[in-house]
Amino acid sequence: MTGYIPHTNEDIQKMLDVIGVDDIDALFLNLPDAVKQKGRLNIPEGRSEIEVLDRLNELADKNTVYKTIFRGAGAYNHFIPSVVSSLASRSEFLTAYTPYQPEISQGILQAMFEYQTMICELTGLEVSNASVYDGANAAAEAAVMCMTRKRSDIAISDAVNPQIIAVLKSWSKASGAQIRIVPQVDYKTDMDAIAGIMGDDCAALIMQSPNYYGVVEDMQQASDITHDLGGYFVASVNPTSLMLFQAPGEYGADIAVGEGQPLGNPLAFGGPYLGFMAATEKMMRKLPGRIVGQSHDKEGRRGYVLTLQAREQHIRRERASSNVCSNQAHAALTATIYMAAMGKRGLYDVAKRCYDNAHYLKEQLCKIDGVSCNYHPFFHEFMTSGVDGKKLNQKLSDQGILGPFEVESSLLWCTTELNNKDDIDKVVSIAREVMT
Amino acid sequence: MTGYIPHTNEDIQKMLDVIGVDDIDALFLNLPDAVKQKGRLNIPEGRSEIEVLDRLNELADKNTVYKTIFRGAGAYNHFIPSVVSSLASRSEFLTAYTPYQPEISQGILQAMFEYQTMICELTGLEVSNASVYDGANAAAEAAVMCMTRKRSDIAISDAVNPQIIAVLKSWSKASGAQIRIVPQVDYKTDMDAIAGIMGDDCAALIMQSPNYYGVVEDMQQASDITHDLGGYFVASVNPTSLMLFQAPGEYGADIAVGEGQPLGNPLAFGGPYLGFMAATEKMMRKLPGRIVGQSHDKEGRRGYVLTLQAREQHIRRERASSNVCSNQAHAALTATIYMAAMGKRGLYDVAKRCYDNAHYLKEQLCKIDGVSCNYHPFFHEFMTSGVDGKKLNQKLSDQGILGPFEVESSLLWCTTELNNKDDIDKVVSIAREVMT
Amino acid sequence: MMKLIFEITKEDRRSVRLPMSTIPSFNIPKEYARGQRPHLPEVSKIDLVRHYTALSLRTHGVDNGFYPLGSCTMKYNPKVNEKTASLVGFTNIHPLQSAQETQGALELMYDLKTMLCEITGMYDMTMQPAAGAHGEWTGLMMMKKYHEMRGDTQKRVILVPDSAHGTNPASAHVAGFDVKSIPSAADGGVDLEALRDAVGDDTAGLMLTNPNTLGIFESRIVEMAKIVHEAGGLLYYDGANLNAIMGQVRPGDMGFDVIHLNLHKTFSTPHGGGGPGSGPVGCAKRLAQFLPTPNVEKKGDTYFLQHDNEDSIGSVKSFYGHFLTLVRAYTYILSLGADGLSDASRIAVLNANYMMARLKDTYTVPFNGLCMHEFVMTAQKLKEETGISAMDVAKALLDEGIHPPTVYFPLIVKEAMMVEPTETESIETLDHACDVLLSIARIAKEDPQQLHDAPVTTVISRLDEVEAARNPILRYSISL
Amino acid sequence: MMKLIFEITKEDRRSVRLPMSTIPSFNIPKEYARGQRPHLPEVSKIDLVRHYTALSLRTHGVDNGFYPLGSCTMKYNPKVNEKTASLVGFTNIHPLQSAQETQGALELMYDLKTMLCEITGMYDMTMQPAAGAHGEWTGLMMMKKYHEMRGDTQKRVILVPDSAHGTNPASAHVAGFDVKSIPSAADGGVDLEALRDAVGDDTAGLMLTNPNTLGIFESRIVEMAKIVHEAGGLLYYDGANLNAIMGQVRPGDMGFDVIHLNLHKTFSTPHGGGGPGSGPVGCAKRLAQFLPTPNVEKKGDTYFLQHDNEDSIGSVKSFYGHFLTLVRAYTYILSLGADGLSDASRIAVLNANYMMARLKDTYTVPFNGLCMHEFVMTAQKLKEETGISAMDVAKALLDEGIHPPTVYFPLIVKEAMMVEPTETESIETLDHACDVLLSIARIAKEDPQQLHDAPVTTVISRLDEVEAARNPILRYSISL
Ligand SMILES: Cc1ncc(COP(=O)(O)O)c(C=O)c1O
Ligand SMILES: Cc1ncc(COP(=O)(O)O)c(C=O)c1O
Repeated sequence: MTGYIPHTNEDIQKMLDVIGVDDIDALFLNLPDAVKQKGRLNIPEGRSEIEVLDRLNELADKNTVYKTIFRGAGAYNHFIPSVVSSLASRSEFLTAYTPYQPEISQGILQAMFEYQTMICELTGLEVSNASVYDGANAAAEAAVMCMTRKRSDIAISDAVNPQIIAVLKSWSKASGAQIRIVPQVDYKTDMDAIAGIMGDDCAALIMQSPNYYGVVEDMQQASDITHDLGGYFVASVNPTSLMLFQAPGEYGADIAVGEGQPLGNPLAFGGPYLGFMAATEKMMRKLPGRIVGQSHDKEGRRGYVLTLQAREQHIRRERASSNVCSNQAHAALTATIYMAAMGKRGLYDVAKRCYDNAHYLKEQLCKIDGVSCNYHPFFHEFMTSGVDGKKLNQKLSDQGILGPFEVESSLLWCTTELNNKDDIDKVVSIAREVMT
Repeated sequence: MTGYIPHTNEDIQKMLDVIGVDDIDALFLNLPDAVKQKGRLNIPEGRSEIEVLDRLNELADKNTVYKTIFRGAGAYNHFIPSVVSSLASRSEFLTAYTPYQPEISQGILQAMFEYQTMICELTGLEVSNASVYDGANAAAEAAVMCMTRKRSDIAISDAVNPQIIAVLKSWSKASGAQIRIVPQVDYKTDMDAIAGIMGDDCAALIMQSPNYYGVVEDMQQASDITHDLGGYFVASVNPTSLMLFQAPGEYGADIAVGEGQPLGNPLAFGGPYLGFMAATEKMMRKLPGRIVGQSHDKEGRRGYVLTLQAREQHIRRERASSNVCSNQAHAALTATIYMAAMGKRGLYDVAKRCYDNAHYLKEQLCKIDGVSCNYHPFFHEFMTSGVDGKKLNQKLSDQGILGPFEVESSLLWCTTELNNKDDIDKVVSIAREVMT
Repeated sequence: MMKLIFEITKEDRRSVRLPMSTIPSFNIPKEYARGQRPHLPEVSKIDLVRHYTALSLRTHGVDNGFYPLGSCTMKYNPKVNEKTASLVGFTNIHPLQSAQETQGALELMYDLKTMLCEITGMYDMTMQPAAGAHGEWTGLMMMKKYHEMRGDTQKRVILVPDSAHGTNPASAHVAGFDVKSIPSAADGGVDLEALRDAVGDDTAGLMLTNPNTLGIFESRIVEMAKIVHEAGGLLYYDGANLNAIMGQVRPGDMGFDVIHLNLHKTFSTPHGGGGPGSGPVGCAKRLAQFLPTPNVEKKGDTYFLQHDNEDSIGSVKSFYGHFLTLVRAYTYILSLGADGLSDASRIAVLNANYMMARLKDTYTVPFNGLCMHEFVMTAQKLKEETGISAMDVAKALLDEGIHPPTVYFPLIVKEAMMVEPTETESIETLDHACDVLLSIARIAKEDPQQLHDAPVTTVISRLDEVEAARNPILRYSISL
Repeated sequence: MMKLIFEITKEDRRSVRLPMSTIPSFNIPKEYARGQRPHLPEVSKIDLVRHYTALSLRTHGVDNGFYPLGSCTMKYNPKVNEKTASLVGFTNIHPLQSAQETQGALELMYDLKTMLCEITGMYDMTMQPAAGAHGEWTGLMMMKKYHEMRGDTQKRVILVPDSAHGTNPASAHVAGFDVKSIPSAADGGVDLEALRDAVGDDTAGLMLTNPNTLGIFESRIVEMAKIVHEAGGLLYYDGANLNAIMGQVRPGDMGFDVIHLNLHKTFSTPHGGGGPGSGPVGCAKRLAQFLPTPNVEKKGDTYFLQHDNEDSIGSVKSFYGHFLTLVRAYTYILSLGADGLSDASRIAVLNANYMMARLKDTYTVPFNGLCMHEFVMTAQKLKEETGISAMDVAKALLDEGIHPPTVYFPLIVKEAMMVEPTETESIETLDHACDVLLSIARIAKEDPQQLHDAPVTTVISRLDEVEAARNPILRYSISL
């Protein structure tokens, strides 16, 4: 037998005897002949592990790996302590599934409970689920949570990550709800436009801060406006930034969502990442996806279970408001261990280092003749214009540096704690070269 | 606090209070002032994990890693299935020590018991210990096992790996025993010389097969001669080769030793590897190092313990014949998992592939004008002469191939299952180029 | 009692540090600054390691024992998959690097989709969806768009057999369809008459997994396809059960127009305690234009992401899917190849039939005949006779180190236990599980209380789930 | 009962395959061919994984809980060490590649030896020895050679305190010396008078660990050194206890001429269930010429292996030492730096004194005063009063998930329990262990039988060790 099959020929014979058929083909007699597969699948023969590793190494080697990265735009190059993957890759965690049997799944359940607690702490909100697919889907799920018969349209700032807007638009086609775009001015949501666009029939406003361009938005003001209009305020946030900047709970957001990748998950060409969601207690029963709750056994021992399952698809079927089944458990576990490893002070240091590095870089870049910047508050990403992005990125690449992301004719820069002064000074001097 | 220390300042204060001293310095008052260290150690300041990884990556990158290797000479480039390190690196195995408390160490004890069984199976002998430092030290320990007051000298073939001979010589300086070298003729031990050299006062003859030059020796004959002279016969063997070639037990060896590296341990610039040792039951109580035995608990459940400890240094102290304490447990565990993963047939296939590849390579090389080979039976290593090694190795290196090892003016080639026909043909054609 | 990480936290403990920096500190503008810092844990390295190691030891995975959780395909997760998925050339590439710099990643995705298309008989495929349910939604949105583009605006109904997995009706609902349930026939398959009655002008499509959730192959699939297609509807294949049919029959050949796969089931990527999964969606040619953007394409020898596609339903996810999960599935398919995949299905079916044969006299099987890769049995009779429910049987299995089957699903079978052994389990493992199940049935008669009390060897006994839902405690309250 | 891998073996099962080969098959010469193939296991991948995973779960490591095994320094093993030791640039280099191709490896070894020399106050060092005992032997062989080269052939005696670790006298014996034991004084240190009496023309040297195995610093070390040196002997430092003194006092400055280190203790490389360790040997300048070959050296910016050294004792091992273990130790030293190493020792000493302070009223401490990084307490009084021995206490600790201290060592203390908490343990962990030990002492009085029966929570209870030694079963007998 090929593959990972333990059966010897004798085993197979013995099993066929017990079943009472002559051969394995007999087990497939229900398959209509007309559609049954005739030949072999047209895919290559199975390979040995040696060959498989050769092939995968060959593919991996075809990708350019940068040690120094100044690109973010939704995926962030953070340091992941070795301990995180050592622990997360324990095979018990990897090879378990959704903890339907809590008595032999207390470990993963407790880890999820810790995750929910950490997300609540980060966002300043009261309840969290155990993750959804990614930050964009988290935003879309949040939108669904806010919709009612009367208020089904969703307003979203044009300064939100375009991928989130795109996913939200795909989602909106399901319900026919309209997506109303609140314009931006100079990379910042136009606060004055919110009321006019939302009117009194919008379910929610979704804002992102720091937004796609890195700008820290005036979330308090946007939240107040939205609430005055009777809508829900949904904040899409970068988790790292919450160590420094106002938490959604502090400015009155009803729901906070975000992309959890920065919390210990690698860039990995875009996935798997995780979407986190937190909300006020009032919205608890509208949260989609898995939720872990605390309980106790007969002996009164504390334990954890999947709870509020009445919301979920397997119970509610076509009346469920979300279809989420498998979520991002392992990515959330990784985020949990990452947050525990970094700790309160460590994660603060990361955020502050991101911040300082970005501010230093911007300060230096803006000194270069011909480079223009805006002066909104920002976290670790910012825009510059005036530089030839193609040329700059080519030069940076030659030096082993992944440069900023080109957004139309401008550049979106990002720094994290993994950039240091030498790198930054080098980038600035290359930018200076390009400008002269 | 720096490093991996969990103490807060408060903790330290509390502990000092309980101890009843004012500060930590007070705990070091017993140290004579005259010798106490005054300043800081002159080593760099501690670095963050980011910096440490940078530095270690930098060092690793300075080494040339060859994908294709035709060099052996004591360290063999075998395929190690992913499952081996996944399992061996389970942190319970890594962070445990010698199983002094069997009740919480049944896992590692059982694995060692399995290891001993596998080594017995491979060597065809009756008892095995749980590993010693490496193949060379295993040979030296075997020599010690054979020595008596009357017979203390050790004969060893000149065709044994020179590193083993070197270590044996270092060992011999301890006891003053003489090492008598049995000469080789054309890379094979001179059978006719054995009797003359050993006489009737030699404790043992140590032979290696396949020997340093790859040649499969006539171990049966050597064993018979040795026994006729009243000496012990010690066989140093390559474990992989035992899938194809006569086992030490089959030709009557009293002790078999060898380097266990080929059993799933990486090249790793020479270590850690492991020395294995097996012997006849008669010599059981002379075996050095840790030995695991089967026992049972009160309820009659089968279990494993360190046994025959009366032989060991911690009981016998200056009357112990070996000082081994820490051994190569984890390398032996790795070897155990490797042998279980490869299995009876898999390891046979590896051995046969090594063999076929080497024979094909030799056949091809010997066809080249000016290359000379000998025609002794061999496993996966063989000698050629007539080629300019420096030149050849440079050319091979340019093609990403680590060529044969230069032994004086000849070349010692090795193939394993990781070499394929394309590689071999390429090497042959490069060799042909060099010869013209 | 196992402490929470917050309960071993101590102010000022820390375990990770950053390098020194020579960059000056910049102030955070006060009006945007956070008030109180979040109370994240503060623990030492050794306590961190012990804590999560201990949690892992309170978690049962495939590596710990048999896990015949029906519909979830808990097969062996090869370690080589983890090795390839951790290659730096995969883990450390930014999703917004140029195509030129990520040819290896794109080639892998393209190769994988080509092979998955071949396995399923589909024309094209997207790798974007994050899981099975997400794939369902994606596929349904494509179906919706298809009908819309043809002006078939009345096609608002998705038909779903009553045996279907909960995600099917839920996805249809979330995709904005109305859901109509189709009853099963006496043989466990879809009732053709009922299907004929249900289809109409409003039929957007039928969602089906085949074999269905009873583990029974819908042998009338060709007729079913005809009925639905004739009504202008589309056939959606829930690929959760592909493990039964690889190399035996292809959904495309059965008449399915859209399909999602669960890479975390059939293709051996680990389930990770509940995810991440990956739910690629394949489709017939006439639906290909609706696939989400971006999709990976090849031109000459070059791979690229096609972002422009006017008719696409748009993006369903950030970036391009669960890339590292794709790496694992790709590794698996390369390892098995055509014959290996076919063998996997054949032995999966053999294993299920073997267990069924050994158990069916004790635990009733509601539908006669052979099963495919899984089967449903019921504890109903047992319950009537002894009071022992499927849940009790499940808990008793825990005490033997065996993960129970899926219980109480599918909903159409009372006291259901859905058993999916998978092909990677040996006859010895199956025999042991059968022996245990048979002995539980005996104990049910002799000493039912013992089973009501189960599990007793676990770190905790049965938990009060009602209380948990009534008074939800969803986070630890950090008191300072 | 946990099966052996041989008991789950089945003919023809296999889990690893090689690539196809187009190379012809060559015959094995009959006269050399093996008769019967060895009966290695034949198991499937999933069974292999479950088997060794299950064995790991029956093994207690530092990651599972407190492990205060005296003299073994069971400190936290950083995960980053494992990461650096698995870099392909280290794992996949052949030891017989040229120096030019292995500059990174050589630089690491050179850097490491330089730092270790600085930490110990030694002039030069070899990385070759495989473990502590191997280092002892190596150092002793150097001492032997030193005397020989000076013509001091009468120097055949190594002095060893009666508190010394068993490897010290054993190594001296194996190195061909005679061993003379030196009694301890009332304060636990070496008795100076006894030492004076013992030294003589035949004194080759004194082996000592300082702090000694009682955890007591030999404060008369300067005098001791003088006595031995004046007799023409050398001072050997058993570095197993270096964890007490890094950055506080250097063996070289105390007068030691030769030293071995246990990288697997002080320098945090994992113990691996009993090894591999690593036992570098350092020495004063006058002994450097005797170091084993090859040794790593630097010339300009280039590192190389010096194979030629006429006076060397020769090789003590294949190749150059446990390279990957060196990588881990190097990673550790870089992480901690000068202050970190000093802190490690200071906190190790603090932790030991704290535990001793909490326990000494209950478990007698045979020698008064402060201890260094470990201390020895005794259950002797407890045994007299209650019948509960050190072994019983140890087994009772197992039931609490705590690895017991080293018991019955050093030999000079009856019912000894040697406690080494290490610096990586928090006050909470120490307090918990102290509470458990104190409660065991209480139970000893109230219900000694409970302790005689311990452990009860482990997978097996106390094993019959006598029987194991009397009728040794050292391998599984494969019956076919
Ligand atoms: C039949 C069936 N369909 C769909 C799904 C949903 O897949 P996922 O959990 O990946 O969203 C499942 C998973 O349990 C399933 O069993
Ligand atoms: C004091 C002392 N010396 C020497 C040794 C021997 O070290 P190794 O086990 O590495 O050979 C030990 C180890 O237990 C020890 O504690």
